[in-house]
Amino acid sequence: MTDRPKARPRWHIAVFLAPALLVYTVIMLVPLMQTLLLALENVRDGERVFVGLDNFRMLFGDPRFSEGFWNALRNNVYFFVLHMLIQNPIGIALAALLSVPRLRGVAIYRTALFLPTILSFVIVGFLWKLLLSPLWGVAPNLLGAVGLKSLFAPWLGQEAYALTTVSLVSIWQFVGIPMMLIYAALITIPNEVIEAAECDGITGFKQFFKIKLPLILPTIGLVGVLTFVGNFNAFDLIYAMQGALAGPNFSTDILGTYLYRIFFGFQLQAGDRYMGAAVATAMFVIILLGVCFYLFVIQRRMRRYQM
Amino acid sequence: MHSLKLTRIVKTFGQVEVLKGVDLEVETGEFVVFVGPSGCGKSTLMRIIAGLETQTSGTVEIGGRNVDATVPARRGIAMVFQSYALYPHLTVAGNMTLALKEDGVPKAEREARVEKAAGLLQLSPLLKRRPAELSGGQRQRVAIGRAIVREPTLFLFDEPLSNLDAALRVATRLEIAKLHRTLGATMIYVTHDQIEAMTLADRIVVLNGGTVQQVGRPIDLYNRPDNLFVAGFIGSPKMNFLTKRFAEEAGAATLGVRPEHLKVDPAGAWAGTVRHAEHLGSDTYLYVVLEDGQEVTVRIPEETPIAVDDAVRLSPLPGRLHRFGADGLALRAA
Amino acid sequence: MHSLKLTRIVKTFGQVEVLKGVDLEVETGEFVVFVGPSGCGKSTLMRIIAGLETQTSGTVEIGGRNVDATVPARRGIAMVFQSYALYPHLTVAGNMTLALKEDGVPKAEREARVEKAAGLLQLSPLLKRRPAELSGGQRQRVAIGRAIVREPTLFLFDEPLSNLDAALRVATRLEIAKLHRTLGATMIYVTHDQIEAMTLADRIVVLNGGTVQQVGRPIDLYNRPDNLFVAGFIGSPKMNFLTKRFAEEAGAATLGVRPEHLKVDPAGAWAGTVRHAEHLGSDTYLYVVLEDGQEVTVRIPEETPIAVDDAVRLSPLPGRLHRFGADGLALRAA
Amino acid sequence: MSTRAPTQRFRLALVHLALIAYALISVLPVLVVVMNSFKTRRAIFNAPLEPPLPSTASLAGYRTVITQSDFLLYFQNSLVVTIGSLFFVLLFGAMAAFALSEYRFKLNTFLGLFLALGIMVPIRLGTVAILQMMVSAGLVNTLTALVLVYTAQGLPLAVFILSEFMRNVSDDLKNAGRIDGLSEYRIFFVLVLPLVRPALATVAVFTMIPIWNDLWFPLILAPGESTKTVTLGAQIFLGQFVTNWEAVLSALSLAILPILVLYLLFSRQLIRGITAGAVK
Amino acid sequence: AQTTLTIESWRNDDLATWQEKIIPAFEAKHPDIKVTFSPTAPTEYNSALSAKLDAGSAGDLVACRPFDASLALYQKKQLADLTGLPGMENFSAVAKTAWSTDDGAQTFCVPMAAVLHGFMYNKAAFAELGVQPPKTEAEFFALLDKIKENGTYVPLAMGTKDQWEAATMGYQNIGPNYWKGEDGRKALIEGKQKLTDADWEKPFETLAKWGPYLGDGFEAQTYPDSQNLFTLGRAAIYPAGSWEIATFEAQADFEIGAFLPPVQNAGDTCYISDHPDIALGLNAASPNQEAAKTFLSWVASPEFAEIYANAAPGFFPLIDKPVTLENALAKEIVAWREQCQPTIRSTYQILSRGTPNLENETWTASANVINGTETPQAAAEKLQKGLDTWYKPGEATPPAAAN
Ligand SMILES: Nc1ncnc2c1ncn2[C@@H]1O[C@H](COP(=O)(O)OP(=O)(O)OP(=O)(O)O)[C@@H](O)[C@H]1O
Ligand SMILES: Nc1ncnc2c1ncn2[C@@H]1O[C@H](COP(=O)(O)OP(=O)(O)OP(=O)(O)O)[C@@H](O)[C@H]1O
Ligand SMILES: [Mg+2]
Ligand SMILES: [Mg+2]
Repeated sequence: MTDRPKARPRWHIAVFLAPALLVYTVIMLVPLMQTLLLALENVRDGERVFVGLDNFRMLFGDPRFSEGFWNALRNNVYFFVLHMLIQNPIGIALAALLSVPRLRGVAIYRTALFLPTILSFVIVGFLWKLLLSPLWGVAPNLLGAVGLKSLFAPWLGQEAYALTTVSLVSIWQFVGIPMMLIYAALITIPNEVIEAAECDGITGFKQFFKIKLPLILPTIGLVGVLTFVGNFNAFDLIYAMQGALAGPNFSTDILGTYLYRIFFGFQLQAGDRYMGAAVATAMFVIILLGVCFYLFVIQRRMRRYQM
Repeated sequence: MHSLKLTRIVKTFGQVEVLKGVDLEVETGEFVVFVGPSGCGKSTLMRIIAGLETQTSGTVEIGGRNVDATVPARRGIAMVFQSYALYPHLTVAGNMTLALKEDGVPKAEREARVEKAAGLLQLSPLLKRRPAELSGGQRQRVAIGRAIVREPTLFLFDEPLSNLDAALRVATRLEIAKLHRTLGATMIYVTHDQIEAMTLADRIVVLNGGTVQQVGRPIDLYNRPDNLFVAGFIGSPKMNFLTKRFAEEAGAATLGVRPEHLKVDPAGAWAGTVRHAEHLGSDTYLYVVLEDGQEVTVRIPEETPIAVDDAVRLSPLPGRLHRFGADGLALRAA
Repeated sequence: MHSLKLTRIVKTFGQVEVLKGVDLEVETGEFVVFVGPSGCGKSTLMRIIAGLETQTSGTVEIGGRNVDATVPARRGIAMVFQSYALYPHLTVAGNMTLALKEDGVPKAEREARVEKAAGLLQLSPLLKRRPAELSGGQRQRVAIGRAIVREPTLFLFDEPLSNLDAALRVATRLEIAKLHRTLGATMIYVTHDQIEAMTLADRIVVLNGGTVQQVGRPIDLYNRPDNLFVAGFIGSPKMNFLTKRFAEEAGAATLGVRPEHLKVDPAGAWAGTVRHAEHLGSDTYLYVVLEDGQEVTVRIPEETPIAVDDAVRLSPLPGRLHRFGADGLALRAA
Repeated sequence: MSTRAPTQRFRLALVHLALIAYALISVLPVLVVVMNSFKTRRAIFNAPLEPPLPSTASLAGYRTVITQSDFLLYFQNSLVVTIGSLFFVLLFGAMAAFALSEYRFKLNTFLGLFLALGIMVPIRLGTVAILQMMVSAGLVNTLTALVLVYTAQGLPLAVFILSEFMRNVSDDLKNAGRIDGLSEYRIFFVLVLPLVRPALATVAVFTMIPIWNDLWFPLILAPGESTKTVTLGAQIFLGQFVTNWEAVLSALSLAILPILVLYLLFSRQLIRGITAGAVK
Repeated sequence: AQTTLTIESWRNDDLATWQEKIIPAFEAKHPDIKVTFSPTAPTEYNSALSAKLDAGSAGDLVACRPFDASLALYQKKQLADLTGLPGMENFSAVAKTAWSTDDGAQTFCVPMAAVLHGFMYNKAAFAELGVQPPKTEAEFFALLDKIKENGTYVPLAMGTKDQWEAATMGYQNIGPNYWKGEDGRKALIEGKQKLTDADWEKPFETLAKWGPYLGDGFEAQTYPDSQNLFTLGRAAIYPAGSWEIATFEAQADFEIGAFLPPVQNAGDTCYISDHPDIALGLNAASPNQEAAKTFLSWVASPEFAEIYANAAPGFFPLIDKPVTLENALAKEIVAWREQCQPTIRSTYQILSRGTPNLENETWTASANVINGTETPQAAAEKLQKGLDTWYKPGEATPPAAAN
């Protein structure tokens, strides 16, 4: 950042910000806030009334809601942890491999690796249900081919494995995102710095960990927070693979699917905008806490190097 | 044994042939300086030696071993980049120790070496800073420090002193000379500074347009340049070239005489008028227009009362004239 | 009218006070050179003048107008950055014309100016390349070209020639001098090169540790340095400083004598032994250890048969001795 | 190049090996979908892994897709919406990101956080209010409504990512521009935008995917036949009890193509961004 | 003047039927009214529709889900009152329950179709194995054992992955025989019975015994998987809904038969799930009220009933007038209405009005029971406990406001 002296009117800042702020506020933020404010209301005797924090009291205190909520939150944390531990390291590793100097066919690899990310959830859901299906599935056949058929289980239908399996599918689909971001960061590292490292005998893994990684750390932070936000907002994939009830026995229920059921309703369950808004607000606060942690703790501490 | 041997190195970037077949042998412990105009391929040649760039054809041998297939780290070199190429995320100390850690040098030794280099390069108070917080010259010194702590057998310096002030420059130059003597390391050094080239080099390699123009001891290049290019390039101010009458009288296409070999002498053979004078304190440069309109520079190693528009007569020092043929090559049997 | 006036400029980075109150007035059309050791704050001062950095306190006036609240673009300046700061995505020509386009200079005129600058800086064949495809010196020339095509009233050059070879350096130096004369523009110039400083400057400003040490005509700084720092900083090789007997005899704490003002003279008063000799062709530098162990450098403006370990006697030129008090300030009434 | 170290060649080979392995993991499942779209329903389920054989090959799915719906129009709608939104997201997003990353001003952090709120709450929740707004603006069943919503939806992430990358653009460079008399606007358009091209391309890709694949807003805001998008169009074949798998697979396979092409276009930009090369 | 009516529906599957048969038949009679059928993916239908109704951009006619979902819309005044619509008299009160207020005073959708549950079987396979459709539970399990022993066929084609199969084709299919149809259902609503009573828990116990007869990895078997498993001839019996008739007959290359849910003991009264599924309502905000009503009256006519029932075999008309069906299997199944006592699904009326939602809980519970991850007792207890938290029998509970 450049600090410029004293008071100079800086209209350009406003001009730069105005279009984005305008569109965003009018089309997105106001409608969302209107919705979130419903969390403070509910219907009593057919009348819409202000109930203060009652909805939240119900959400956290009444087992009818709280059990589902905590279960979803727990699952969501697990979902997030798996992404952080698997998706992001793989993404970083792939980006690092792609940025190896003098590598040929990078464009082809990049496209191939990114392909799952551009697919719609409908395809991904269908695809993996098919591949993992005990009837038609590729998984049993493949395992059978190597004599490990006994290792196969109907993972998507088993409480113990379903969440892990769905997480892995999600990771399969989204690994392209950290990959692209990290890749974009890696290629902005000046060549000469890398060359200096080559001369210093810092090559291969060491080069990655000692030179490149510190320089892309801000991007990794960004990837982390985006993963967090994305995971705690995730919905579509679970919905496509496991349905709105996130079975079996809610074992794949995450906040997104829970919110969907409460807010929009499902099957005979009518949507409840007020409780739904309360769930959404709770999710919003969780994510906000995470993002603030990133903005005020991580991003502030992180050193940035202009390259 | 040769420390470095280049055989017919050619390098093209797309259409442009930047190096057109460079041959060079450097003895162990020798200090070789590359000079040449900007863009002539000095950095490219250095990078090829370091293994950072692949030559289009030709071979590089280091220590008698063909290293064409050896990665930079295994070539036993250290390089100072023209653009410094510091690690932006490491402190000055970190920049200097990274390679040592890599080599498994013990901590105490590492610290000792860094301390020594930092003292030498006046970096001690800055060891904790990061490159972004350093001035241009400070960055350059860190880059040098990073190379010398490694004590390799072959040093590659790409204009390492260009951003330093005169005093520090002299000091660092002397330190590099000392380093060269104590380590017995071979050094390849690119510079634009005449004094650096003349004082440091065992041999100077003059490059131009991708080819080697002349290789030799500094004083030999100064005294016996092979061609017009070398004659004009070595020495500052530049050698005066005279054609027409003066050259013809000497039996050459071009006659060269260095500014320091022209004396103001009332009995001098060449008459002219001072057009401009530069006063450096230690020296004065006179720009003199001769009778036939050709201009020569004269260096007077002191201050002088001669002023602009004065008429002067000049005489070249005997035996200090250089004669060149129409092809630009020196005519030796004068 | 003052072209530039700095009043008590102070700049701190965090804890570090980099500029400690700099006052300076530059007349219109003047050529002022900043010199000083690396890290003394030259670039920082330039950036404050350009408006790229905000001074912690003090004021900057350009053309009689306080510009503290004026954006760089409105200050009527052009700047050559030490790090070049070329636009990596534009060609050489694009780099040079961007500002002109911005000013609404018509196309024909733009092309003419670029062509002229490119010719001058030998960039014509490179106009279509991008910075990444240029050598270090070529990049520097583009940066200079970018500044001069704009023909502003105040130029700021931050070490613009440090990566150029001697010949080009001299040529560019002369061009800058000519530009200065023809445009009548005010120029502020940072350099580490003694010759550049001495030949280009109307006045030299010597900075050290964030304060101005001395401001004056080059020859005055050379002949009458105000203090030990300036004496040591101006002139190359550096002035010899002698203490003990020699100084005491002259009634000073330190006695200074420049290498070019020491003559080898069998009748000289100072006896010593040659420890090391550097042969530059045009000059020879002798490093002589005097009887009491102090070392002096002697410049002989020619080649000399004197060799290492020879005993020599030296005599300083009369009137060329500089006396300094214990506080480092020059003692004038010698 | 002719001469390379054997160790290095070995290393490169390992890199290729790893990449190929992972590329297979990425691509093979997708191939299964595409492959099966050329088969009969019976073959899809009897032997999902088999490539289409003469006996099992069938273009029935594609035929259904082409005849039952105006797929070409859907494609066109999807493209218009995606590219339109993309343009505004990139333009507005980059502008805002520049303001936030370049200048220090009072509301800086606040606005950054304010814009980031958008990635924390699914915009779906605002559906009713958005729909009401569009109804009163008379924008229901227009592509404009979709472009507006997607622009708003894409902005927060774009600002978030772009401001991170814009912090890396050298100050000296922007300063050189300032001295060259470039206005802040020109600095943004002439210097900063081209330099963050890799990031722009990345953001473009991230933005376009959810837009292209979105089902919800087309369903709510523009379900009309003339404004249907591909993804919505493909839903026709997903019935309550009966799914026309051949047709779904065909429609979805077809829907991969354009976005793949868009992706390729943008990733070329990414490459160009690199080769334009930063000079320190 | 020409009016255009738009119909919102979740029945993607019916698109061709509407476009090719129903709409042309109507437009032939009413050339001034054009009708567009605009279906939505079934899973998104409820939420999309309610958003569009709220914002005022919904179509003129909307397909009505049974019971609360539509009742809520009516109470929000988004569906028009159709009590007096000409043609409404063609429907019995029972046929209208699903789209009437709790007291039955007002009706707001024209009933279109109901679906029946039972079992379908592969006739060729039964012939091959020399077995007959079972009548009692004991016969049913003996049959399953036999098929399983033989090994050629998966005895039962059902999976628990999608959960609703387990509840709808499992629990609600066989359950009425235990809780005695409408009697049990009403008693439950009145609070006279509890889900933990034997009548309600036993179906879970029976379901718990199904597991071994399902295909390998049934826990991950989806609904389409089950359908394919059956139509591709790899399974013998399919716990079915009548809506499968059309697809199955189109896809299977063997003859399909059907049998009733087996009774506990020979001679017991049999009960079948005859569930009102779909109706058509009028968007109260539609600018084309008259045209829409004209259309709805036509939907209430026997003419429509016949076209629809034959175009979508398995969706049986709710109309009180005789309707001729052509499909043999459909005829066989609809004849069950005469043999046994019909009843609607136990969870649909009133009992799914609160949180936790009984229907959705039943899905999970049924799947858990078949998967063996929950005992029948535990499942029943959990359901009752959930219901107790909000349902006080006798008290009027308004349907939760739909979105
Ligand atoms: N951002 C910064 N943070 C902290 N210290 C800084 C920063 N920028 C510069 N400095 C320090 O300020 C001092 C002056 O820097 P400046 O770049 O002005 O030096 P300079 O005179 O131009 O040196 P050189 O001749 O080496 O270019 C240096 O000691 C430098 O380390
Ligand atoms: N990547 C490249 N693509 C095209 N041309 C290049 C590339 N790199 C360098 N060149 C050209 O090759 C020539 C030699 O460059 P090199 O950097 O070796 O010059 P140099 O002798 O080091 O010059 P300087 O003294 O200015 O640093 C120059 O003309 C330069 O423009
Ligand atoms: Mg170079
Ligand atoms: Mg500087």
